[in-house]
Amino acid sequence: MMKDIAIKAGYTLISLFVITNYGLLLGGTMARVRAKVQGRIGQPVWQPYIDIIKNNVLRTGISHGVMFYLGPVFRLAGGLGTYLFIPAVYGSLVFANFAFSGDLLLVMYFIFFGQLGMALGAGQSGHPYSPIGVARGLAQMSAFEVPFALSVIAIAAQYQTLSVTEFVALQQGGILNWIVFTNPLATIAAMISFLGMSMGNPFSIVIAPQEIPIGPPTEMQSSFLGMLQTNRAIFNGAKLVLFMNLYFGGATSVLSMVVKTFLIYLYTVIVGASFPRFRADQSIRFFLGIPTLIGIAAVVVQMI
Amino acid sequence: MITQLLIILGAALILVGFWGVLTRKHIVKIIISFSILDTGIHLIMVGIGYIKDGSAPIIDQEMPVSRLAGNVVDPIPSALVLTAIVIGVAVTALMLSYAVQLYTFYKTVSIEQIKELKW
Amino acid sequence: MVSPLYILGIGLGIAFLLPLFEKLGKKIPRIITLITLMVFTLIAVSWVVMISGAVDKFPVIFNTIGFKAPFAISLQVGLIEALVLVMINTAALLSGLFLSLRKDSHWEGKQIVLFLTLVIGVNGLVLTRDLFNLFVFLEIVSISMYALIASNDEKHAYEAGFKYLIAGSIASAFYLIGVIYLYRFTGTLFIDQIVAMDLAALQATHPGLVFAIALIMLGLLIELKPFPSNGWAIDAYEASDPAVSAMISAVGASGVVFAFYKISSLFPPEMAEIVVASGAVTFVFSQLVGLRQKRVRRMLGYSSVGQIGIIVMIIGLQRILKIDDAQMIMSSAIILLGNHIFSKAGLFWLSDIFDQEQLRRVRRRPLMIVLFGVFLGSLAGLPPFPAFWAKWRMITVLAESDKLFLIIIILLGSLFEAGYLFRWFTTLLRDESDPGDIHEEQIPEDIPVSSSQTGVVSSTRALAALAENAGSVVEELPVLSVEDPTAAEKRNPVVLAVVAISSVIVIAAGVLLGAEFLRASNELLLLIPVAVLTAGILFDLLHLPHRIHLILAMAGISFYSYRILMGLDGIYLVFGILFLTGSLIQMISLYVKKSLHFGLIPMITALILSLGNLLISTTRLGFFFSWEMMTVLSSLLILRGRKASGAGLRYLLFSLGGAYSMLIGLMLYPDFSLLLQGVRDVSTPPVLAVFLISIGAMVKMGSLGLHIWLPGAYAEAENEISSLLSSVVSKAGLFLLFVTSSLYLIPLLPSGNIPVSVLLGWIGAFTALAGAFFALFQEDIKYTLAYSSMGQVGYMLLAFSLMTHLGWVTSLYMAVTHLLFKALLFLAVAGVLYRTKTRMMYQMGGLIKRMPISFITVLLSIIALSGVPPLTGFGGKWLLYTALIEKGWYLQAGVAMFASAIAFLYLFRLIHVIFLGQLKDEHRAMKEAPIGFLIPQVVGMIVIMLFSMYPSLLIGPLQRAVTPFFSESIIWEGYTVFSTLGYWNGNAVMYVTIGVFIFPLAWLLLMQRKHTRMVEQFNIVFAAERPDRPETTHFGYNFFAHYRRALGMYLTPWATRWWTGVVTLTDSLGGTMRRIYTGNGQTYAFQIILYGTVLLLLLRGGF
Amino acid sequence: MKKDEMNEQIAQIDKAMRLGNEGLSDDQKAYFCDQRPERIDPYHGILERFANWARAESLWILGFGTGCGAIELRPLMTSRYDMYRYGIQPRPTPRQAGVFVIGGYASVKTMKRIVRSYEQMQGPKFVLGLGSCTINGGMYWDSYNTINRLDHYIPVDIYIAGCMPRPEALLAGFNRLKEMIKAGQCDGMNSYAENFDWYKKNQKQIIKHWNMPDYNW
Amino acid sequence: MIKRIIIIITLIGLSFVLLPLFLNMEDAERLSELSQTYVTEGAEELGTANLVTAVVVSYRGLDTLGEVAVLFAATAGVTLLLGTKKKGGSVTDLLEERRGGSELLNTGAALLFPVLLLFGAYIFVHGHLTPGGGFQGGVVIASAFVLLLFIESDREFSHSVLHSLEALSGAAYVLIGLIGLWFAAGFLDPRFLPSGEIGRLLSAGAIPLIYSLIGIKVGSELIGVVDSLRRRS
Repeated sequence: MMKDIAIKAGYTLISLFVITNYGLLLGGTMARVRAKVQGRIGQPVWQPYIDIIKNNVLRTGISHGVMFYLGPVFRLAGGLGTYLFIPAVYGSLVFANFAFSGDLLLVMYFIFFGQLGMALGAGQSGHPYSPIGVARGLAQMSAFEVPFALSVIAIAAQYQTLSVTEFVALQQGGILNWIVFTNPLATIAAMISFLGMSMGNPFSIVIAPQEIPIGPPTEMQSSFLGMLQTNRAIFNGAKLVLFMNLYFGGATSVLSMVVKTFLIYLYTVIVGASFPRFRADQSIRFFLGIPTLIGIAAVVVQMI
Repeated sequence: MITQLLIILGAALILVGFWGVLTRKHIVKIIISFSILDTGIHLIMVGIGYIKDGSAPIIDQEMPVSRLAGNVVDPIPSALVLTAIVIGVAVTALMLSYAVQLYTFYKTVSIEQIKELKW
Repeated sequence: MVSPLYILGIGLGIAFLLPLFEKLGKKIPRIITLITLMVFTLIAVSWVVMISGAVDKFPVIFNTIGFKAPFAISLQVGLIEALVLVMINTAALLSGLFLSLRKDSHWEGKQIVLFLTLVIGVNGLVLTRDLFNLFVFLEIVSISMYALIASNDEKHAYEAGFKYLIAGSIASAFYLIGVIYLYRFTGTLFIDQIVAMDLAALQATHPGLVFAIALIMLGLLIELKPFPSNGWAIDAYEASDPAVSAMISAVGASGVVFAFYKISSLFPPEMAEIVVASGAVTFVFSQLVGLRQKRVRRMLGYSSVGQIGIIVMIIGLQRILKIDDAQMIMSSAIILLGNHIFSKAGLFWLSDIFDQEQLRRVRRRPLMIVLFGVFLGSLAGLPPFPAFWAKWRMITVLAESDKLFLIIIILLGSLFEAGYLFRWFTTLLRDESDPGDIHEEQIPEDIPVSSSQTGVVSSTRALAALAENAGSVVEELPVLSVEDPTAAEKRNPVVLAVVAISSVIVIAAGVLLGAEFLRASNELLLLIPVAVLTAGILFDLLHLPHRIHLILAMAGISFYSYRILMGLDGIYLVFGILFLTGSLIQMISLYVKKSLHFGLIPMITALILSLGNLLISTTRLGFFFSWEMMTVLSSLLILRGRKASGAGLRYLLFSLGGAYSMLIGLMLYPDFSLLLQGVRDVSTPPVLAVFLISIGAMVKMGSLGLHIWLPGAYAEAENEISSLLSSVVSKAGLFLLFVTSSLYLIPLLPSGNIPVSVLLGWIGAFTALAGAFFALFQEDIKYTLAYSSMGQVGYMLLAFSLMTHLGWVTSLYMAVTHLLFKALLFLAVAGVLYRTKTRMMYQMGGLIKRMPISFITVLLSIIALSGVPPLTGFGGKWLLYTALIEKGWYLQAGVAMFASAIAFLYLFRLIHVIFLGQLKDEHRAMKEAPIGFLIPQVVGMIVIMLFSMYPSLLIGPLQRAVTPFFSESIIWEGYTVFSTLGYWNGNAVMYVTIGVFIFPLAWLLLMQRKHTRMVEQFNIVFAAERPDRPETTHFGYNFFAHYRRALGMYLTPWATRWWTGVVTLTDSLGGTMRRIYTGNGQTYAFQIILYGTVLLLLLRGGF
Repeated sequence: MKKDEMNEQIAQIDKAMRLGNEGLSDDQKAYFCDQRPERIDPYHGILERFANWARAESLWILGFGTGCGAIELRPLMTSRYDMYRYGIQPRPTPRQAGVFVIGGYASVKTMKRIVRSYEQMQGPKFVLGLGSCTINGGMYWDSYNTINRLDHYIPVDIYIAGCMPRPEALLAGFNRLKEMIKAGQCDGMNSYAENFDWYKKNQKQIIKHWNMPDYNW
Repeated sequence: MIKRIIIIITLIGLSFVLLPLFLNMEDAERLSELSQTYVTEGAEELGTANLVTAVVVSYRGLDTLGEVAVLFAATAGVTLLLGTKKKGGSVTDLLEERRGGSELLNTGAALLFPVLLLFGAYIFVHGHLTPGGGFQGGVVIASAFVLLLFIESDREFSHSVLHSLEALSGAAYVLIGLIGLWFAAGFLDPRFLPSGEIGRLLSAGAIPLIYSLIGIKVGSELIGVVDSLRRRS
């Protein structure tokens, strides 16, 4: 029993280590990609590491209270948890994580865990811009949840399961088994909401850097900020893995995971680099418009 | 025949009474109309009590007890009409008192101007 | 046995002698009259006692002169006569007492004489069996009334009296003509003899016979004030001295009603039908017109007319129905009559006391409130008052004879009546600061908001015209802004005692009747709430200390719960725990209150017990009784709120409407009692019944479209009560759905296989969404919570309507967990409100440092409520979506997911705006909430954590409760629950969450161990400036402004507008209707004649 | 008894560590933290060197243009100069920034903001004086409304002379700053804490309406 | 005008409906069973010559008691309405001044007054023998007093006398009724006194007594009514 737990803990650490580094490098790479799009050289690929280290070794820090202190913890816990409830690589013991604790619904709702904690931490800072950012973020979130939820319902209806592992298993055996091909409507809806989820342009109003200086984390600094940056990498990785699992056949090896998630992320970066920013109400209306209709169409297709 | 006559007469008086109640504006005229109405009713009552060729149900030399049956009118309607008349008088008295009071308060005898209570 | 002739003889003798007695002393006539009335009452009581000992020996006929009946006038005493006389004479005695005891009483001389002749006349009306003698007594009664109206020496009294005279004269003319012709046709005036004749055969020889009877009927009917020819009567009620109005309404009208009953045995069936129609029309339209009325006495007049109308209707009905039914329904008429006599008299008296004391409000006068409540409740037919039982019996009989339309008429009229009566009540109860309606959304002066941004979803805006009217009901009474000390001098407790006797009679009669009705089904236990309420109110009146009372009450409820829960199982047990245990824990918070809160504990206790009674009732009557008790008590509790008059009224009306709708449904589907016992598929119910029952349930649950009572009621009630209502009482609707579940499987449309439950499911889904959306834009915290409850209950409805094992487990699971979260939230918020004294969220802020425990409670509950893992709320969401997808309700699942995302938004706002952000100056010295609030919170949190760690603790029993109905759909493997779609291991999730939480926390503690400085609230970067005021730095107002900009236009309060429209329409209909009351006596005369003509024409079958 | 004495001592020390915040009215004092800034010792040895490397390679500028020179900061973000490749990037809030670029002359008006922003940055923090004005007032040296020597008010790590200095000069300045950081020469944060009273006195001479706490945490 | 037409239509409708009552009402050929009994046995049972009186006072005695009560209540009502302490003020000041009676009237009235009193008393005392009775007699007596008022409109009648007469006669009537209940067959049974020989003044049991009491009562009540109306005007 103890041995099992120890092995599981070991596997978890490996899995987390891989996803953290992958997430950070992915972030750095994508910054490079963005720079290339803009005709620059851009920051070093490892710049995220340096930033995190720097933030963690700052000498001072300020705290606005317990929730402020715990906010980043919640956030990171949310990121880690989300990742840990998703099987990252199909068939791999190491990367199976804690997928046995719950299915897709758990993952979808666990995303809120971190967001709530962060929002609370930001709230306690007492800075008015933090809640403004949070309000925008939450509003946008509630809007992009709709097409995503519909998409998930559609594929759950299609495959009669909610287990992520099961989804991946059902998509094995050829590229045409991927949900992106078996259920393109659901995939489109989900991929549009993924843009919102990754909060890049055009859905970056949450952190509008000058209007409400960076939004929720306005008051975050030092280790708090470092933790948020770490989470960003992990959480990003988790989301990518989730979408990969749901729509793009999952991964049977770390390599295929890297390739697939890279491509998915690239898609958001390219979209982000090409579009200006929506206002909060505009993005709400956007998500509740066409993407939702696509989602409904995906569901309706399953009903008939 | 007499019954029919009395009833028609009574009905006519009733209608006249109703007509007066419904169209006269003057309170006292309305009260008089009620009296006419009452009279009509009483006539009908008396008419209904009539028995062909009957006389008053009073025993005297001409009408000994043995002859009573079949030769006198019905005493019951007579009794009833007696009561009805008295009641009519009582109501009329009360109405008149009301008329007096209404006049002192409203300074009018027109029923159309006494309508402060409504809805 | 005392001869009834003594009543008439001695009574008249004393009446004749009264003027002489007056010469002996001013007060002597009063005393003698009162003694006489008491003797009358005692005689009547002695009859009742004798008759109930030997029913079969009665009725007894008493002859005058010494000749047998047709030859001399005779009187009859039977049970019904004796009962009616007991009621009438008691009411007369009380009236006499009232008249002589009230302040500045001028009851003397001719008034007493006329009072006595009136009573004697009514006694004669009841007793006599001779048609012409009836006329004489009718005239005694009428003339006494004509004259008594004038005893109020005002011009309006004379006007009214004269109109009354005109109408009465026409009526007696009709009657007299009828009598004489009847004599002509039958040769007798003795009613029994005429009844014994073969009237149909007689009709053949005398074609006028039916018209003779019709004229008699008409004469009496007009005296009974049928709509629309009753303006004169209402004028009289309004203008005369209230005590006289009480006599006219209670005593006079009752006598005539009885006379009408007596001659009703002459009616041929078609005439009886006309009478039924006339009564029904009178009942409904009088109440409708009453809705618009603002002058209290006139309003009571409309009510009287309506009440008499329903009795007239019954009198007509008993001629039509089968003999057994006729007796049943007649008994309900007698009950209604008694109910009317005592309550209406009581109300007239109270209105007089109001005038005397120049009162406007009764909020600080507990006894007055109780009296008002009793009388209004009994008039409106609320349980446990006699009228409730009477109406129940009536409706049962009507349902058995398939007279659905009449049932609807009765209930509609009752609803109208409850509407205006309780509008009056709420106005009286209203606090000085209460604007009548729910108050408007407040816009802070320091935050500029363009007008287009506010009010879009303010459901408080367009609210019902009812509440609007509530503001003006008593404006015409003397204005006395605050009850000033001189008012105390004007008080006259002796008079109140007289009124109180009347109310005691009503209550006692109600309880006795209840016992009678419930004994049949062995459900006497259901009367416990009434007993508890009465005892509790008495305790309160005697100033029993609050806390002792509370402890007593809680001990009582615990004992009751123990007894009840032992006998329950399955779903019943789940709801039992929900209702009883849930409430009991919340009652702890009442401990915070120190001083006496009049009526609070009795009503809460009774409410909880009524909820419990829902579970153990086995018949329709028992269930409906408990349901109504619950409704009434909860609306009374809401009314305790300082600004709750509008909300309470709306709640009451909606609940009553729902209850009535449910009642009709139950009547349409007599197998209900079997449903309650868990037997399914008894017979196919009519679709209408299904709809009506579900409407009853959905009103209680505040489903979309029927929800507009909800926000105000939950928000404006006192905090503890809001908590109880939203977390416990709203589940009563769910309970109703569960016990009637098999109904919802029938097809929605005659052809087709879509069951009704699909419709319910959609309603549930959209309720969830709408509730969340409405909650999103509220500034008032209690409104937020109220709408939140609405949304959550919507989920339960959705899950219930799935009609699958998983769906039901979900629904129950959500019911239990919602009880926990919502109770915690409301309690925590109650603590906050208790300290901050404001309900506007943006006026709070930064309270986390002042109220950390409350913060933790709110945090836990919002995590749970929004369904975020690892807490137990996620279980509900997981079950819900799994169940929905399993069933194939994909779009509903989408709606539910959207709703849950929105819920997350308002919940965050709730916690943020209250507890985070900037602390306001005025809250700087604030303390944590009182311990009484905290104890239930801590208990609740422990339970939440327990269920989160071990979901099987909760799901397991629920699963077992549902298993008898459906086959199992989820299985357990260790801590993991498997559905056909997915799985969830609450235990593992908890551990993983703790793990991933501890890891960064340790990291942070390690890295930040150095110089992390705790700073104060203004130590924020503020574009290189410093914040000026906490108010301007706290982002709380119009928090989701962008959401409003994006979707606000879809949030138009359609439901509110619709219901406002309904109310306005009804109101203006009433307004138009009452235009017929022109005030012109001549027009009234014309109306009477026209009415008579029309009735006669109808009888003739047209021209 | 002993415990009381100890408590008293602690209270006294605590009081000494607190600032007067005389600029604030009594009811406003509770809004602000009144702690005095303290000197915080660096790590030792390789740890500090590693930390300094990281600090140098990740320079986050406070994007607060205090003067006309700020215009020269913008080109650094463009493709032509691309400061990102040096690990330099702008941050919108002082909480997250490490480098404060004083963009030219500091007027009396902006001085207050500069002080506030500087104090709100987390240490170690660096100040880069841009243009001659920050050194001696430049062409505004005798203006009634500008201050002449920036380092009388906050510790400055490096000046870039010129009016205005070109972006290339800025880049050079940044690179020089990096080197200095790596060498552990930039400890303005501690010197500000150590000479806090002196700096405060100077600041208050300039800023007459001092409506904020003495140290803006 | 429209109003009148509607009224006419309504009244026509009413009479139309009630035509079966008004038309084809032939004279009855014989008495109803009930009246037949009254007529054939009334005289024997009660000893009254006037059978209407038999019906009024005994067979339907309760009606008569009620009738007395009606009149009594009406009198009380009139007194209540037109009593002295009223808010509305007097009508007198609104009317033109009244003149006194003419010489002819004065003399005639003075002559007639005692005759009328006597006549009234005669009528009610002989109620059981001849047409007429208590009510008629009472009215005649009252008319005598009305005549007095014609002469002298300010004449005061003693209210206490009127009230006492009214009250005592009423009470005595009821007492007689009760005596009937106690000592004879039933309430208002006049047969506790010997019925005597038909046609004699002292016959028909207590009927003459009852009628006398009624006469006194009605007379004093009507005087009271007229007096009240006069006082207000």
